[in-house]
Amino acid sequence: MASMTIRVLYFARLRDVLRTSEETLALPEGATLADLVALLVARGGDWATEFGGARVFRAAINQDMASLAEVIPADAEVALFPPVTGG
Amino acid sequence: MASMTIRVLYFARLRDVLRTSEETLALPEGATLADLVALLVARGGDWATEFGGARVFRAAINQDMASLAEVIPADAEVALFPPVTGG
Amino acid sequence: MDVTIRVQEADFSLADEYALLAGRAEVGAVVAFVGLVRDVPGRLAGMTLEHYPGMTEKQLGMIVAQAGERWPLSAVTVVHRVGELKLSEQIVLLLVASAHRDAAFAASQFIMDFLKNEAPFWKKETTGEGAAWVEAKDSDAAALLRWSRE
Amino acid sequence: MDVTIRVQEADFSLADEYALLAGRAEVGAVVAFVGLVRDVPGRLAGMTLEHYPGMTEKQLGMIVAQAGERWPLSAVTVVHRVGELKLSEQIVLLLVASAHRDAAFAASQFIMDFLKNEAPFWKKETTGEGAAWVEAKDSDAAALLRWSRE
Repeated sequence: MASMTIRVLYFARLRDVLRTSEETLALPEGATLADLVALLVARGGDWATEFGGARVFRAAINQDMASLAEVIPADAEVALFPPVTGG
Repeated sequence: MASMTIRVLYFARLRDVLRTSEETLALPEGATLADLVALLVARGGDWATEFGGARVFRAAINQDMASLAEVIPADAEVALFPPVTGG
Repeated sequence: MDVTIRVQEADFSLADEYALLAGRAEVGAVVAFVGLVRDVPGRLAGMTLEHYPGMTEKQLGMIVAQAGERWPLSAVTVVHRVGELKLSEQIVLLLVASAHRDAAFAASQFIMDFLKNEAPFWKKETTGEGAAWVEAKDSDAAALLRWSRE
Repeated sequence: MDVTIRVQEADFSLADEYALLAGRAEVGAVVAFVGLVRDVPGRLAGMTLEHYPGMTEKQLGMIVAQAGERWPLSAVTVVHRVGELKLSEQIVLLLVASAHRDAAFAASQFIMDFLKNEAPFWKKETTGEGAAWVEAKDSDAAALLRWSRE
């Protein structure tokens, strides 16, 4: 299957815990947010803790809020972050 | 029955139509707002038109909104006016 | 709860009244409402606002006190103008300061709904054809129903 | 509908932003909301606000556009600060101008409810014991339910 490249951004508490603000990943074309999350959980450690189901997080694809079932387009900007607390 | 004196104030459209902003009236002690209104309706003409039931008006006794069943205290300041339109 | 209530012919300054409320450490939310003389397209020249001196201040004080019993409020300011007002002029200012956003919004709407129904102000509109007293709207009275407790 | 959306480190002026909205002939009501850094008694030293540049402006624009579809609005201004904020400093300003009071109030609460849930801002509080990210409140998510259409 052809692969695509995406950027993944981390914000706020997630960026602090994971000590990562941005990375570039290769995913199979047609991959969903759930597939990306499974890949991150497989890293173990804090990644498994944060994305394995014990903690709540939010995701955006190309700067729109997105659910786990959504397919990630090629060259997408995906962001993972804690529930927002502005206002 | 002993009588008491009250002041009656008229505001806004009612004052314009009745050409009266204030008057002093004698009423029997224990009179209600409904009694006062009956006295005004008995004057006929615009008084009957305004207070006879065809038009909506509001009343206050000593600067609190009041219903027709309320007893008017001696020396009260009674006000009669159209529904309010501030804000 | 600090309460300021004024009825005046002079215009008011949202900025000045806001500055008096917003600096308190416990205030997390300020909601402001300003009512203005709105043009009914091309029709309105201005309006005159009459009130019942004494009762106005008393009613506004009671309405604000009731709001203070229902929600945790730090400060409330109500300024209502009377006299001659031109198009786009400010009519009424309400400021509600609270620790909490929901309380500030709810109290603001409560105060405006009761002001519209129980504060003795009357508007007379001036148009090209003359002057006419504004009729009260049924929707204003209906708005009070949302505040009735079960 | 005129829309102004800004994310900035600098403070904002309620008076300046209000002056830009209130002079239009069709505006009868302006509702303003200001959120401030509230002291949790004696505990808070200040906070830092982080955001997701680009997405923030996009989300705020979508929220305001949705409000404009639901209510007749003349103008909406949203200014949200980021960076370091001290006690009692202003965080967010919302101004909604409409012909009608109820529309201005409803749209203001709608925009704030969605901003609280969908605009990517995060607060980190500084206290005597250090800094900690603020946890989102369930009540903020629950507030969205009141806007769901049947």
